Amino acid sequence: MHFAFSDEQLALRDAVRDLLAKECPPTAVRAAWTSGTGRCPAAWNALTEMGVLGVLAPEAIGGLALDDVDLVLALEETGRVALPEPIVETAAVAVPLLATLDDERAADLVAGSSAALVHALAPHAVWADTAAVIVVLGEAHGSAEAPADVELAPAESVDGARRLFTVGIGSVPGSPAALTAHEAALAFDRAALGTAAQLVGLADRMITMTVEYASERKQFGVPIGSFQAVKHHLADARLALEFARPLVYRAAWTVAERDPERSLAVSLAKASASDAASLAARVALQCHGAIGYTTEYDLHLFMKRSWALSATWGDPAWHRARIGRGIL
Amino acid sequence: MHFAFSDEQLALRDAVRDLLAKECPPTAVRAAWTSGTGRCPAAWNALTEMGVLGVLAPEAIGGLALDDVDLVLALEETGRVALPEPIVETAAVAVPLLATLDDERAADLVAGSSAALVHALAPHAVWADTAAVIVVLGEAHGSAEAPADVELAPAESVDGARRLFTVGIGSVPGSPAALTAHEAALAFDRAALGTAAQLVGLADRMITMTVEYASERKQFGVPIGSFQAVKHHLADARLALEFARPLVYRAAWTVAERDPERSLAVSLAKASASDAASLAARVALQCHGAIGYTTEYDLHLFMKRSWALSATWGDPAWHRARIGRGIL
Amino acid sequence: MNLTFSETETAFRAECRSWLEANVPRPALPSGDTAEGFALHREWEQLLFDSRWAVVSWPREYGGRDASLWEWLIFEEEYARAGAPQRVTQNGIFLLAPTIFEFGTREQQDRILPKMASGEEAWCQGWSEPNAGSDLAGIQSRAVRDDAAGGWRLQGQKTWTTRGAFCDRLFGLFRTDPEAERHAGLTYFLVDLRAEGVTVRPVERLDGDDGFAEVFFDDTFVPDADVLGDVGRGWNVAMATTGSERGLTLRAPGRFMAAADRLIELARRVAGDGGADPLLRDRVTRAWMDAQAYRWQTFWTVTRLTAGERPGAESSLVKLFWSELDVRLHETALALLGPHAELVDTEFAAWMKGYEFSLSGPIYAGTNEIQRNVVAERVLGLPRK
Amino acid sequence: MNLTFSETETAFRAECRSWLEANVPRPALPSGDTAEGFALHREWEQLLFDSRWAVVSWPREYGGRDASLWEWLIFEEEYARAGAPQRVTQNGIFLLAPTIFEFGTREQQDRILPKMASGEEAWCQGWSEPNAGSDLAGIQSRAVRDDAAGGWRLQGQKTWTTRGAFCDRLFGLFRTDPEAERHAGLTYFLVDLRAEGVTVRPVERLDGDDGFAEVFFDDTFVPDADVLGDVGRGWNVAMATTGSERGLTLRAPGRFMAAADRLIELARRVAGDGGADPLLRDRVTRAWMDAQAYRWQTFWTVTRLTAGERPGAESSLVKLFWSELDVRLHETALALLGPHAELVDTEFAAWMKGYEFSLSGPIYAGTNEIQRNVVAERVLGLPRK
Repeated sequence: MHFAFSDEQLALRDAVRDLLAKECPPTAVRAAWTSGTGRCPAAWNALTEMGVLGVLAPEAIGGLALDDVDLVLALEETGRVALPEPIVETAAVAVPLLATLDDERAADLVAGSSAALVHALAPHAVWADTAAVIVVLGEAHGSAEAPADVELAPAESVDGARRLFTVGIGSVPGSPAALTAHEAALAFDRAALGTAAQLVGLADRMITMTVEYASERKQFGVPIGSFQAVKHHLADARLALEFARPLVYRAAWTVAERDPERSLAVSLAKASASDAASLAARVALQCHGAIGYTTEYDLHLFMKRSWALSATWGDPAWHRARIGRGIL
Repeated sequence: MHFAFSDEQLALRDAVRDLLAKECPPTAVRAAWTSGTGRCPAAWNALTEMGVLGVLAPEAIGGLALDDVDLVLALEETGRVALPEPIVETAAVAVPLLATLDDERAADLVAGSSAALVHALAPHAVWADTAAVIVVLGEAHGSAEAPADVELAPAESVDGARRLFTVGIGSVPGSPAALTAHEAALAFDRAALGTAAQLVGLADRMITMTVEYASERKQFGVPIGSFQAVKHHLADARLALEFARPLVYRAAWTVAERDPERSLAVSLAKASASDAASLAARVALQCHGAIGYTTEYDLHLFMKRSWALSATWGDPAWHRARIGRGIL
Repeated sequence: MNLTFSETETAFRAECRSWLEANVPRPALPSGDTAEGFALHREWEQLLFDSRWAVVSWPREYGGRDASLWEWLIFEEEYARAGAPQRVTQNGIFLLAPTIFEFGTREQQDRILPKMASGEEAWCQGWSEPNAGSDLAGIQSRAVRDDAAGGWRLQGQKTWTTRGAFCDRLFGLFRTDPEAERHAGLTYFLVDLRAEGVTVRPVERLDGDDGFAEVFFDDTFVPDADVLGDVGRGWNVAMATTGSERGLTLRAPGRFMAAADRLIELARRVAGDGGADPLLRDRVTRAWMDAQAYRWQTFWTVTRLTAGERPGAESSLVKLFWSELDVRLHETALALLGPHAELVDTEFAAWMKGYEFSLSGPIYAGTNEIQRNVVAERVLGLPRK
Repeated sequence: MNLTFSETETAFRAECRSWLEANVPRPALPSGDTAEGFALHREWEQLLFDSRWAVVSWPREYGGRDASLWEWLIFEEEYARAGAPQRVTQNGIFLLAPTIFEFGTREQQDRILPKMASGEEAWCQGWSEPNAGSDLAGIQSRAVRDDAAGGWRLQGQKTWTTRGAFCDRLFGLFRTDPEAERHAGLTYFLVDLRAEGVTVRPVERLDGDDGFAEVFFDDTFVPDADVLGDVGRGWNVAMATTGSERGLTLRAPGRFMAAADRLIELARRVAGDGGADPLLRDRVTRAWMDAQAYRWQTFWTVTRLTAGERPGAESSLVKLFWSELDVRLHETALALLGPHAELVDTEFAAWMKGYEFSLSGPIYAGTNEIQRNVVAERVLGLPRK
């Protein structure tokens, strides 16, 4: 039993963190809200360059041939900055899926094009209009569609950077790269795991910025962070995060190792990370007071991303029900 | 619309409060824990004398011919002192039920004998060994049994004053005073309402004693009640009580008036009062710290009564489900 | 105890309901917290006023109906049930007007109240400042005496003024005695936002609307006629209205009962009659129960107010309850919508907007942390320090 | 990262499991917090010790197996899984022993540790006093120097000493410098409860057992050999053990995993496979999830401890989590039992007793309010005042 990351894994995390601090500050997220694509190309290109998109791809197609444990910390970092990019969809799900199917589009993704996903629990494909491939996942099947073969209808998200599309599957019968039930289930778990990792990053970010604000901001002549009520709100948020994070890392290991407890572990991770992020968002807003309620302040960027991600790829109740079926 | 008690009703409450302060202090409740009957005869006799047992009985059998609104405040007072007596069973349920049925035992009850009740949601008859009549309530039927005709097997409660008995109905076919579905339902609602009133009294008592303790007891050189965490715990308990209490009074009115919303109102009352008492118990113990955890201190008398009453005559989840069936 | 409405009250409800059915705009107006929406809401307010529905509890001479508290509650129930527009005049009607009725001169009452009620003059509140949020006594904006002109000159900044970008006038406290500290030396002013030296900067709210504004005063003149109550007694004057903001008046139960009913409708639509997931059913039921609890607690309180009692620190309990029930109710709606909750361009989008709005509840008008302190100290009597 | 146990660890688990299966008393012993039960538990402790299971992580010379932290966790999982008796030696083993290993002389270690581990000498803690609960620095009991006799004379009172009525010895802090205040001038003493001048008064706990005692000292002599660490440095010495009490050592996840499994069993018994009310199913699932979260967070922490890190203020997070999960878990069991939950003479009675016990979790070893302060100030870095 050794439940820790290797030095190489931590180094990759640090590199991704530095990259994102530079390429995806809050101003870049704001820019995505108003840009044509809703994305942050500078960060995406840098991540491509660093090889992050190919972490799960074999070397033959330009990948790093690493596993989900290597990737999970990078995904957490993308959550921390609310990166407006389909990194989970592409690097965590579509790349390994297409690579397994020997679909040549896997190499395109590793080289920097992007993927979008659709599933009953994530019914809107995010950034689908700029995707090179759209993976449609069913309960026990799935397919990887070319954007030209589907109809995209835009939908607006409360998170202005998330460009959503409903996907109408065209009349193409028997689309290429049909998935088995096993592959579809693995892809779903990877999407849920990647989203959980981002939620952990988001929760951490919201707690950190609230601690900073509460240490500075004064009311009644003292920093508001010295009031016991504010302390206890933040302690509760930190508590939820502290116990969600290892579940996410452990879930990554079960995915990497094809462990028989994988789905149970992923559900534990997604439910806990969603709850932790939702609590962090509530606490952050409450402790900030009115300023957190304006869009001039950055908090809302992270809060709205948390709302959206908590509810997709299975909300906490859905994952608890899946666990319940497994244990009761 | 006039949602308040009359001066007469408040005077009855005050009289009952004074009586119980004298006849049922915590020492009397402790005495009941170790006595043969688990009861508090001095208080019972005084309540009989005052006419409380006959509030809902017609004058012809020695009653006061008043209604459930007149009775509810008295029941709240019995909760406040954790009176170890079948006052709800007798005064709120059996007396009006038997009186309606022209069962002559109603007069005995008004004169000071007691009743016990059994129902699927209150499967143990409390103080049944000293009862003059045992009312067995079904979903749509019921009967009033003589103790001699049933078998009583004792069961032990966490609340040492509550003497529980499982009731084995003997071989007597067609027992006397068979109830209609309507009467059985009314009796159930009255039992749930009376229990809710006691829970409100219990919650109030636990909050009051905790406020007193927290104002006196010092830690770190100041009263613990000056810490924001303690304040907020107690504020939350008070909040739950504040919004439960009117629901209990309103439920009493719907019972008295045979209002069509009666069952909905009773479920609102019982669910809210149970939740308020459970929260008050948790908060009281947490704010007291270790002393509240000993049986030398009085808190446990009220806490354990709350646990027992919250779970009988329908716990909050049961009543919420009943409401859900009504509104959804 | 009698928990039925009288014949008069029932007739009032019927009149109210039929007028609203005939007049509530369909489809619903756009948000009143945008420039275009505000203008449309002003028209609606004028229509309400013309039909004497704008301020039912006010005296007839100012456009009201001399309605009882019960009738006012009935009006609010019907108004919410009808899904009628938000009240962009509410800050004037509910926060300022009670103070004017209590402290204003007859001249002020005659001049200000009718235009306030008709929406001709829209009022915003100027309580908060950058360093005075929940701690109102931290106010730093000041007013300097200008004897020659017969009035005062304002200097400073107010923040979080709801709909400040669209309103005509602002009420708030300014420091008239620079030597005095905290609650002392404050005066209550009524300020024309079109006056010289006023700058209004809209601030975008969580939901994207310009629902807030920052208001800057630079040597802005206010005549003596627009001082409300005595100079230097502003704190005491203001407390009357913060009592209102925190308490009963702004939050009649009708709104939450209507929201709970809409939630039940949503649950039926999402999952069919009685068919919703039992966990969600339970949450919907809780929301409905909360609204009922709020209604009956209100009726309990109103009976006492009707008998002449004044509202006390219990109003903090009321604020805690409605603000937290409102958040839970909207969270339940979002849970029902699942991954569709994030959409803001569908017929269900009002729930996300409502959720965003509900999140302001535990923050504004004294955060819920402050309210819990008030409950603990003033209702329960726990020691302050 | 490798989340599997090694072959050695798996073998250790198997050995442990088979020994427990053969030796755990059936039916379960009566509560160890009563006089009769305590005596039976002492016998069980002796058996554990004789088979080297009492203190697996200790050195072999003191009766242990030099087991790794992982093996200790495995032992605790198996111990809880087997439903083996409560550990009446736990206050000695988990609270005092770490301090003796760190601060005790070789003579003290040799003399005290083996008898502690075998249960021959049962230890209770003497932290709290009437005016020193969560605020330990408020200690008023004092020790006066007796040079002639070569030791100290104790005066004062300790409260809430768990199982104090049945134990042989007590460890705790006494004020040796009457001039010093708060944390200064305290000394850590090891006291024979059979010594002259000691009075032990049992105090009945919520569940009816004499689980507590008050201990009075009146001129009680303690020789210098029973001072632990330096005179006047008692606070620093004690902090090592309160760290243990609040943190990892007392609360291995095995206990909560076993409790969650028993809860699942209860749900099945009450309602049949998968048939329980969906709301209760959800609560049972949450309890199981909490236990899992606790397990993996522990493994995460233990990996760091194994690499040489020392536990920090995060132990407060751990205490918050397990104490609150324990209450929720038992509340869920009581909800499953419904109106039968109050019965204390049925096969299900352990759940009510467990609930009562769980309620002490958020109170003892520093209330959860104190723990949240610690998290806020020392983990998050929020300002103290």
